[in-house]
Amino acid sequence: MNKKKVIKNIFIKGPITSDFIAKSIESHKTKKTIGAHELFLGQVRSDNIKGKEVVAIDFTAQEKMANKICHDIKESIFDNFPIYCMHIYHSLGKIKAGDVCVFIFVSGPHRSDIYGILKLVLNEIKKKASIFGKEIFNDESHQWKVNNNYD
Amino acid sequence: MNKKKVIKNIFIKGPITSDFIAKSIESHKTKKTIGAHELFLGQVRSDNIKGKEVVAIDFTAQEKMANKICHDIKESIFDNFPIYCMHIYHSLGKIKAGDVCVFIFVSGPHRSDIYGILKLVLNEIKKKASIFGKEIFNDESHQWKVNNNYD
Amino acid sequence: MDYTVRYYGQIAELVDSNEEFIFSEADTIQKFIKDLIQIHPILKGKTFQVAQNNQIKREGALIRKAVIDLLPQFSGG
Amino acid sequence: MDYTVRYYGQIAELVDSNEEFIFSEADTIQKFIKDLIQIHPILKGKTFQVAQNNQIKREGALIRKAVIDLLPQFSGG
Repeated sequence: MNKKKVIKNIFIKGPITSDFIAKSIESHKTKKTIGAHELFLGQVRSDNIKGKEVVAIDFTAQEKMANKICHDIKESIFDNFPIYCMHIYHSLGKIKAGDVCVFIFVSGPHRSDIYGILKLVLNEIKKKASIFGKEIFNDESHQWKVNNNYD
Repeated sequence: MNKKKVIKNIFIKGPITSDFIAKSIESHKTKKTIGAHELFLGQVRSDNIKGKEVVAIDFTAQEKMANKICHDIKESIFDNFPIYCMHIYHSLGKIKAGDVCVFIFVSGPHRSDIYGILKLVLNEIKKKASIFGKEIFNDESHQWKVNNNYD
Repeated sequence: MDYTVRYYGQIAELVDSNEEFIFSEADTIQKFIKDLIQIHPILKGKTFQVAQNNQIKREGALIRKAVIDLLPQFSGG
Repeated sequence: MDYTVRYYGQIAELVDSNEEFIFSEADTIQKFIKDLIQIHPILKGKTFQVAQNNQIKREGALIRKAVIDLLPQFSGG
């Protein structure tokens, strides 16, 4: 499950559909040593900023660098936790409010093996992955997304 | 989203399908103040116990009590965390290794609002919900599941 | 009094039944458990909890006409 | 030297381009940034990082013929 040599492409053009997530869950049914999964889903939130409403986030990236960083993040998790699988996906392009733009999936033998990992991985992605979000408002103006420690 | 007066039925006959999980995710797309979801999935693990392999867990329950306890657990989470939605599902009947038997789903405005909640809720369910698991081996013998703090 | 007694999990397996009607003069949980173990000696020393009206009851009076649930250790999740 | 320079996010918006070919005698990151700001004064005081061969470089020699990426603050997730 852990093919350390291959750098996977985390990027998906457009939103991450519930169908995609379902297929990802389904593909783990054959791995019968897994007892626990945790999934994080980041959904584009329709924030209200100075009376204007966020209707979408347009994501771009330096894809190669971001893929390498996510690969390194995964490696470091595999080195430090007894997990079986980890997957990271991130959207590119204009993702509407209500749609999912980030999907992190971790699986291990017991629940205690996977707690806290989603938080760790997402923090690392937000800090280190060369991805850029442009928040688009309902009046077609925009602002550049700024990451913080809680959002 | 938080209908405190209604005690929901957490039980699903048979495994929790990835299709069911997908529909549950999909139903949150209209809730545009949500920014972060976390999902816990418990999968029946094919443990090897003294040379015998677990092929399924057969779940039974005192359903009314378990539903009430899960309702109380949810209430206490809503009282203590700024989340928007929480759903708990548990299988009844014979669930094969590789199939999902527990599904906990929590959603909130920011990622920092929902961290740690899955762990808390699952611990409470394992301790307090009147659900009983019978581990069935490949030779058709069985043993009664015993919960611990990590599994 | 005739009590409807429901058994769950390993307890149901031990007494080989999910539900029984048990006549008992007992008016407290403790006395009822004594009677029950006389009927089902296999339950002696076993761990279980008693519930009535969907509430766990550790001691005190039995509620007349309410079903009695016998619950072994929980092992959901 | 002709350098291929790629711009991302807000930086691309500021210079109104995703990719440019820039002639510069600079042989270090610092010197190159100086040249760049002369060409695009709007970048003065802006926060960005420079990468070559998909590696962030804070200082030191420029790699000849390698594309230069100009990356504003990350805001994925």
